[in-house]
Amino acid sequence: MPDDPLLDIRNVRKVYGGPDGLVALNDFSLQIPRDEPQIVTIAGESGSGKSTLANLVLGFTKPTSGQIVFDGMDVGRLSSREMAQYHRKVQAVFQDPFGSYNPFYRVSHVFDMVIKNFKLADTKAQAREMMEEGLNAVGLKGSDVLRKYPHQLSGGQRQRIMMARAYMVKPKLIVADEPVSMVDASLRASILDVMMKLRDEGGISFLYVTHDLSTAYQIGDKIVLFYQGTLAEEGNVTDVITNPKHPYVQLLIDSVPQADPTRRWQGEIELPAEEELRTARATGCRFVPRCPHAAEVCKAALPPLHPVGAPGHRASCTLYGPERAAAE
Amino acid sequence: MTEPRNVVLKVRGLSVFYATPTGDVRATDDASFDLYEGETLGLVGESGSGKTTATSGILRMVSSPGRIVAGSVELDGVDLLALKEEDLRRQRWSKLALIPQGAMNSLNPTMKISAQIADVIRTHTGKTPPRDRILELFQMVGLPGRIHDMYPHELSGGMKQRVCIAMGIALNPRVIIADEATSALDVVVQRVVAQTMAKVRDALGVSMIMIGHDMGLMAQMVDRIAVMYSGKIVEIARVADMFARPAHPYSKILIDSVPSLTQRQALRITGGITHDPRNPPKGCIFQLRCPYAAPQCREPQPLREINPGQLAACCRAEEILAGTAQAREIADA
Amino acid sequence: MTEYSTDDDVAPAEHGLTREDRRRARRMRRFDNPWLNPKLYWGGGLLLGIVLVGILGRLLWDLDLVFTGSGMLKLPPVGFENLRGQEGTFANPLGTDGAGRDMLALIVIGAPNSLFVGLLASLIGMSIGIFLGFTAGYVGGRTDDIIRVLSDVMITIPPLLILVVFQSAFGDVSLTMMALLIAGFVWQSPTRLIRAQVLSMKSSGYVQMAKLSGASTFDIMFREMLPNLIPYLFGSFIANVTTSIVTAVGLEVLGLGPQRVPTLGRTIYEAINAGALIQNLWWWWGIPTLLLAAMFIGLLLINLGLDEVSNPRLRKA
Amino acid sequence: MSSTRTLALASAIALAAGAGWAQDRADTVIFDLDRTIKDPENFNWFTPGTKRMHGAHQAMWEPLFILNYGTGDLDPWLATGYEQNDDSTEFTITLRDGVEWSDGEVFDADDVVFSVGMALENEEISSREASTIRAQVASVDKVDDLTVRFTLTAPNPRFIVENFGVRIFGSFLIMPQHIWEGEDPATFAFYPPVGTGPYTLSSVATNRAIWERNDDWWGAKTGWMDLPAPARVVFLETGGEESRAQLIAANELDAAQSVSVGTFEAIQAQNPAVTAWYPSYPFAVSDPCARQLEINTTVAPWDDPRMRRAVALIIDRTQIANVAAEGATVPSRTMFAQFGSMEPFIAAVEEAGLGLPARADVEAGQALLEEAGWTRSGDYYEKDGETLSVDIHVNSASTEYTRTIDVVVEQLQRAGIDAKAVPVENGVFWGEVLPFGQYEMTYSWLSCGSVNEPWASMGRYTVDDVVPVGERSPGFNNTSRWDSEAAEKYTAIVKEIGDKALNDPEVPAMVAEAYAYLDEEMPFIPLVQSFKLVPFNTTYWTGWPTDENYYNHPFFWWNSAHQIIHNLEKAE
Amino acid sequence: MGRIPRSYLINRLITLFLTILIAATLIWVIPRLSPVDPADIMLGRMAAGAGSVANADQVLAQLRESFGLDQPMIVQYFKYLGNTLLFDFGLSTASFPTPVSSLIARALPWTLGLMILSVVITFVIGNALGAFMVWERSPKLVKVAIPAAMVFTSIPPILSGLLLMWIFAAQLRWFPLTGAYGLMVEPGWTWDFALSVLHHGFLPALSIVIVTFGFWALGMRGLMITVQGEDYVKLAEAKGLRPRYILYRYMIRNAILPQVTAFALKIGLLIAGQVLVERIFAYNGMGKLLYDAILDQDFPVIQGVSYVIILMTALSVFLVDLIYPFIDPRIRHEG
Repeated sequence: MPDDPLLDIRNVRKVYGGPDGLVALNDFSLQIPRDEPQIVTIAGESGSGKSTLANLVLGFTKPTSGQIVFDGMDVGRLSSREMAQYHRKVQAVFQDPFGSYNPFYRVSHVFDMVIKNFKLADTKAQAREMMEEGLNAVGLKGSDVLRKYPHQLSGGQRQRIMMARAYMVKPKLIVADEPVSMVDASLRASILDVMMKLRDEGGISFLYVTHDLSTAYQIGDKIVLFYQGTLAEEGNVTDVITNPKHPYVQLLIDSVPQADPTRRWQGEIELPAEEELRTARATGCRFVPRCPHAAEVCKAALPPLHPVGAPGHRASCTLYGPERAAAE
Repeated sequence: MTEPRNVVLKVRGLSVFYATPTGDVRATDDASFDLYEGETLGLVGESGSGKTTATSGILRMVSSPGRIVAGSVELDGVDLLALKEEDLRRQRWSKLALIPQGAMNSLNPTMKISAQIADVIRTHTGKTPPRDRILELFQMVGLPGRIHDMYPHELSGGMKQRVCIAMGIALNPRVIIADEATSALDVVVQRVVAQTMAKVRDALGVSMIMIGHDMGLMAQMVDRIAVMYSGKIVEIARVADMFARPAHPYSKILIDSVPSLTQRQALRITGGITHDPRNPPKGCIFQLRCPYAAPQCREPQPLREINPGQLAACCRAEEILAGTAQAREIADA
Repeated sequence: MTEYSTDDDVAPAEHGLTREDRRRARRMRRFDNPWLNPKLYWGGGLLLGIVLVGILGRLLWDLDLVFTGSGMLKLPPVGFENLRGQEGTFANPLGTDGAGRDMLALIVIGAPNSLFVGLLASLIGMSIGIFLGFTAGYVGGRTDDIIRVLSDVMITIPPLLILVVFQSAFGDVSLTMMALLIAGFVWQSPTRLIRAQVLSMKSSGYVQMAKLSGASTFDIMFREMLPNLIPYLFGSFIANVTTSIVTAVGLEVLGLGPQRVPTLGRTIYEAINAGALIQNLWWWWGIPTLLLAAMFIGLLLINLGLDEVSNPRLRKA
Repeated sequence: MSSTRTLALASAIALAAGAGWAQDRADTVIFDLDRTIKDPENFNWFTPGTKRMHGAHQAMWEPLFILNYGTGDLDPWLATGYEQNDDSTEFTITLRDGVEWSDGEVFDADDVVFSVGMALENEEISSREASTIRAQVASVDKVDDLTVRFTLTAPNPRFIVENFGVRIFGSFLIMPQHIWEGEDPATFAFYPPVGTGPYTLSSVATNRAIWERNDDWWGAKTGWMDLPAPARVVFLETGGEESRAQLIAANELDAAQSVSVGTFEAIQAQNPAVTAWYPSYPFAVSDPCARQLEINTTVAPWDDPRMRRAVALIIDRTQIANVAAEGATVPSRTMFAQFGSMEPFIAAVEEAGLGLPARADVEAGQALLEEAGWTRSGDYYEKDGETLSVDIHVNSASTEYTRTIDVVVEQLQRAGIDAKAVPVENGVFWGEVLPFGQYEMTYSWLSCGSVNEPWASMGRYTVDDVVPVGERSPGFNNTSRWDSEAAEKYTAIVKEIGDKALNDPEVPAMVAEAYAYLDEEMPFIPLVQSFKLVPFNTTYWTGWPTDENYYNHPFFWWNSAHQIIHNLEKAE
Repeated sequence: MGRIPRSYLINRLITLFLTILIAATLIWVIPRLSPVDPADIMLGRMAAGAGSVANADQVLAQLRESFGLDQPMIVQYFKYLGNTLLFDFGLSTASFPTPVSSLIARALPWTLGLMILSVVITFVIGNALGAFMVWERSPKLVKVAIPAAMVFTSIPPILSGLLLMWIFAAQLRWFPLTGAYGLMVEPGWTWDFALSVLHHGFLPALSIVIVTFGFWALGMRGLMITVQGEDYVKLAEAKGLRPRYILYRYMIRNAILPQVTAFALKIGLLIAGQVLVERIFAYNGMGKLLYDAILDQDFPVIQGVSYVIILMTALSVFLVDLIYPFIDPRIRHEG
């Protein structure tokens, strides 16, 4: 299994705006195994680099350095024809279910495009059957939605149709970029449920990009947490959520408002002024200005990933490595 | 639990309709509730539920094609909806302040931060506030003094939101309405801002209405909670009661849909279809999506007291509380 | 403070509707379709009217009356009397100008000519704009820089001046030539607009979806992006028609522009030169001015309508 | 701002600006100026670009003589008379005694000799009058303080009228030696200017010049002439027909530049005090440049005189007068401008059975075409499979020009000639089309020149001036390139006329003899007289020149306007 | 905001320079594409005035020399560029030998005066109308003003000028018919003169104002509607601020910003539109100068006037770009 992963992200780095520009993603590596479909959660605040990663995996931007290899293809070096082939295997669902539709066309356009360009069907009837099948997988009927315009559907419906579209391509990986953050709470479950179903029944892996740790905890298998373009902590989702190690992740999980009036936030936290955050981008651990455990050694270099218990559970923090002890 | 408290804001039968060529959309329909002195009331609902419209109604700021059809909003016994425009203007902010949603766009981009706080003070007190007063307000919400001469675009989202809080408390109002005040922020910043808000609220003893869709945040912040669905208030209860034993099926769905961070559990999916807002079903507004819909739901469902302090608009509330309600007793219409 | 939205998360219920309900729903959809905009129709109607004057006039009226001396001089429209006490006749229902040309024939030929210059100039300008705008927005980089600086520079140069220089140097030009010249100055704003729109659309969800669906660059540009640009393109086109007509009329009123082809501007120029105002020959300058006004109001209404199509906020106000 | 307040403000400003002006108005005469005074502080008339029609040569600089268009005589002004030798190569002018410059210096023969000398010695001064002097004068001498003698390079009986008689527009103006001495005549600005006239410059800006009466004027002192009645003369730029019409209707202008008949009627309807040359239709006076259709005689088929005559017969000149000039002018009887002083020559031509009828004779014209081998087939005449067609170039600067050609084109079309108008820019027309012969036919007025004798016009079509197409016609003469046997005979007679004295009784007969060749071959077709409808306002001033009060023509922008100003009287 | 980064300044200066260079080249090249020899035109004009010219060839050669037409094109071009930069546009052909620069110098103040007067009035009235049209509290009358305003916009300025002249000068006699100041008023720094200039400038300015304010009104309306929907305006209302204060400080202040840029761009067009108005009112500014030059085919003057107008436009755009950050704190100059 580790020999030939489905998706292999190798030391990928993305810098915007020249060599001294903003480091959106810093030397990141990740593997998704081929024969064990997973929902891998990529989590972090806005600006943490998680959307950059999604765009890199989808081939929308090219890495500044490093490689993304999918099924033997180097995603950063695909010709436009190869890119189309690649997209047969890697699909996406985006945050804004409305924006994903071209308002000029009826809903069926999103299916027609895929069928036409990927030559999925030979006849109209076959195409129709495929659409129906895809829609059934997300609990919708073609006659209800296909002839409508996107604005005539509800947000939940729109997002489920997007799932159906991705499913119809029968990809091996779906990048789901915040698929539920713009959907009402009472409808979220139906979309998350589709994701789990596609993983379990369709054998499709997901890169689930989100800022919402709760849903990640509910459906995810593995989780990767970013802080300002750097990986803070990764591991099995249960391990990370129930037993966070990185001070940032701890703060993050502590800050999620619990739907339980008896368990309210304890204590107050301070936010540093913006300037300090900005200067912190240069070297060392990005979290230093806000970290209660910050030490000089944290400013020297970006801490490597240290194993912190359960297999695969690792955190980028000097608290768990030898450098801290050495410094003290 | 039943200590007698003063009602600061009394909303009765507030209805705000939006005109369309084919009839009115009942964005807020016959909403009634009380806000007690010093308490925080949560107003939750999903998009389109009418919670923001209700706020506009309370502030009497409904813009065309909407209009306030009926109701009264009594602030300390004065009906805001009946006031002359100039009198209403004087009441605004000095009595009833607003912390808006999306502070990103709620500050005038061409005015300095301090000027935007100063102008409201000057308008209502007739005096230009000294610099110290502004700095004091900044301090209360944890903002550095150096932003005094800055422009909004120079601040981060969290800071702007705190500027709005500082602005809201500038005149020690009786009531503050916080409309989704933290929903655009990242989790950690959201917590900081929400806690700042709570701290200021407690320090000033001001009453507050928090509008939002995040049940988690409500659980953290409010004393009582009102749930809206499609323009109607379907349940009002103390926050503990609401989370422990919701009496309205929609409240129950909302609470159940919040994913937990403490235990993994199967996702609970609600079916049914939302109705056309221009053409609501007769009777209970929720019947098309309700898992417990029954023939008697075709009758209008007024808000009624189920338990002391807990009101719900459901004929089967008792059954639901008792856990004996049978699912889906009518076929889809 | 979001506005109350009726189109998010609310799917119209389609069940159990009576026929009356369905009819109402249909009407509602028409309201929801922004293209069914009264301003658009009134504006379009006005322009169509002018085109109709051109077409019907050619069929029903003797256009040879446009020649000098084809009627009495300075005859008033039917039902009026001029300073010399002559009354209008049905031979020249709108009167004649100072050279005895029939006003109706002048207008039948002149009004469509003026519109033609505007439309042609704008069409050419738009084509250049679409090409350069898409190139700049989609290709980006150095190409984008060059196009942007060029259009910035050209926006600064007042077209009328260059045209004045050109016309003084060359004398008579044809309508088409004038349209071509004007076109050289109306491509900048569509270029800018399209470039900006293409840039923002490039990262939009549906363009990404199209990429993910294996769509070619051509498909993305012309099947995904272009249809959504239609309101903007159309709006920009209409605005450019207005600019082009204003520029053309400006030249004509200066006595430049085509010398021999009747246009509204040329007619006004001749009227003014001949002292039509003091002679109370109101039909001579008034009728072309009125037609120009109708043309501009038509264009304005279309533009306002288009604004409302692409910006729903305007629909209320 | 409320409308009442606007009104109040407006009237307040109006009052402030207008105070005190009302009584001055009655003493002021305001003339129309149809152009901007580009360089108001330059009074060097030697440089091109007219720097004198804003009053300088109407009120300040006086000519030696003024040609009277009614009588054909030269009215003496600064000069009292002249004598010439038999072969017209030597002219002696006698100056008036007692003339003074406005700065008090005496005007005498030295000034004349000095001024002419400047023109002779400075090649670079290029005003038309100066270059004419340079071309004609061999030397100039002072005989005594009041006598000057000119020796010419060639015989020229018209020397005085051409150069010092205000024949057309201006005359060679004498400048004060005591100021110009030592200055470079090409660059000297001559500001403030000095002249001998009864007015001195009071103020000048780009849009107006104001002249105040010099009550110490020499003419009044010597008793030669009374002081003119207006205390002040203003030349005001008006800007276009519409505004000049409104100004004169509103009594803010006393004399306006030419307007159209319709405009004049409208002015009169508003203000009956406004008059013109004739009290009623057609109102206008003739201009010295009659209009004609110039034909390039080198281009087939128009190299055939029959073809040219055919066109002349087809054209209905009365319709041109009615449509293009709104009836304000008449068809030309001959090539000459129809002034009183030209009448003997015109009559001589007509008596010889020459000249053109007012109406067309299309059939006769068509017969000529057929005689030349053309046959009508459908709309047009054809010969050897070619349609008979002609391009007529027309200067697009004025609607009068384009309209006339429109009418001509229509007439030719109806008669079976596929004529087409080719409008060209003013500069192209004068710069390329006319002088280089780049046309088939064109609308022009190149037989312009004669106002009291026939030679000036006739002399422009001699074979001496023929150049091939593509070369510049000298002085715009004979642009038709008329060069045939007839033309040579014509030239011989015209040369003879040129050598005769101005009022030699043999001349009319010779004119008729020469005209026969012209009439036979038609290198150009006289069309209509040109007209000037010059409105005068009698509200404040009377004594304007009219047909009944014909002391001279009414062109107040000419050097002859001194006469008009002296004739003005305050209205009762 | 505030400080202008050098790279931005350099960038803008390059654009400015390019604009001027391209414009200067265009107005030089275009007349030379024409088949007509400018010296011939000059001679032709002499002939047009008098019917004939003596010594034509000699005069022509002289003219060619004085206009430098005997030199190779490329030399002429660079000489032209060099001279133009120094505001030396050569000699007018129509009023030879007056330098074009002195003609422009004499006309420029009048045009600037009239333009500033009309532009400021138009800008203020147009934007105010546009703002009031959107403002909820403005009277109904204002809200129907826009179609009326747009009718005027379709009128060529020359007609509006003539109509105004007809009504207010010829019929009502409130204002003078022509000129830039009273006949008997001497130019100078006196009250009489100033009043006279205002009195004379009113109608020309008004005829420009009534045909252009609709443009601003319409633009402002669109901007105001956008601003009206902004959250900060709604919050301002919730703050109980006085409506007028909201209108000025929160709405107009933000809506007007793009209009300022448009203003700079419009300056060139305004002068072009002023040409005919100046002509009919005999107002001796650049417009009149240009108009006469067109009639006279006086290319040095046409070039000079065009160049100055383009320079003014380019400079005003440049200046507005530079000061923009001071009026809109959101904008930062990017390098």
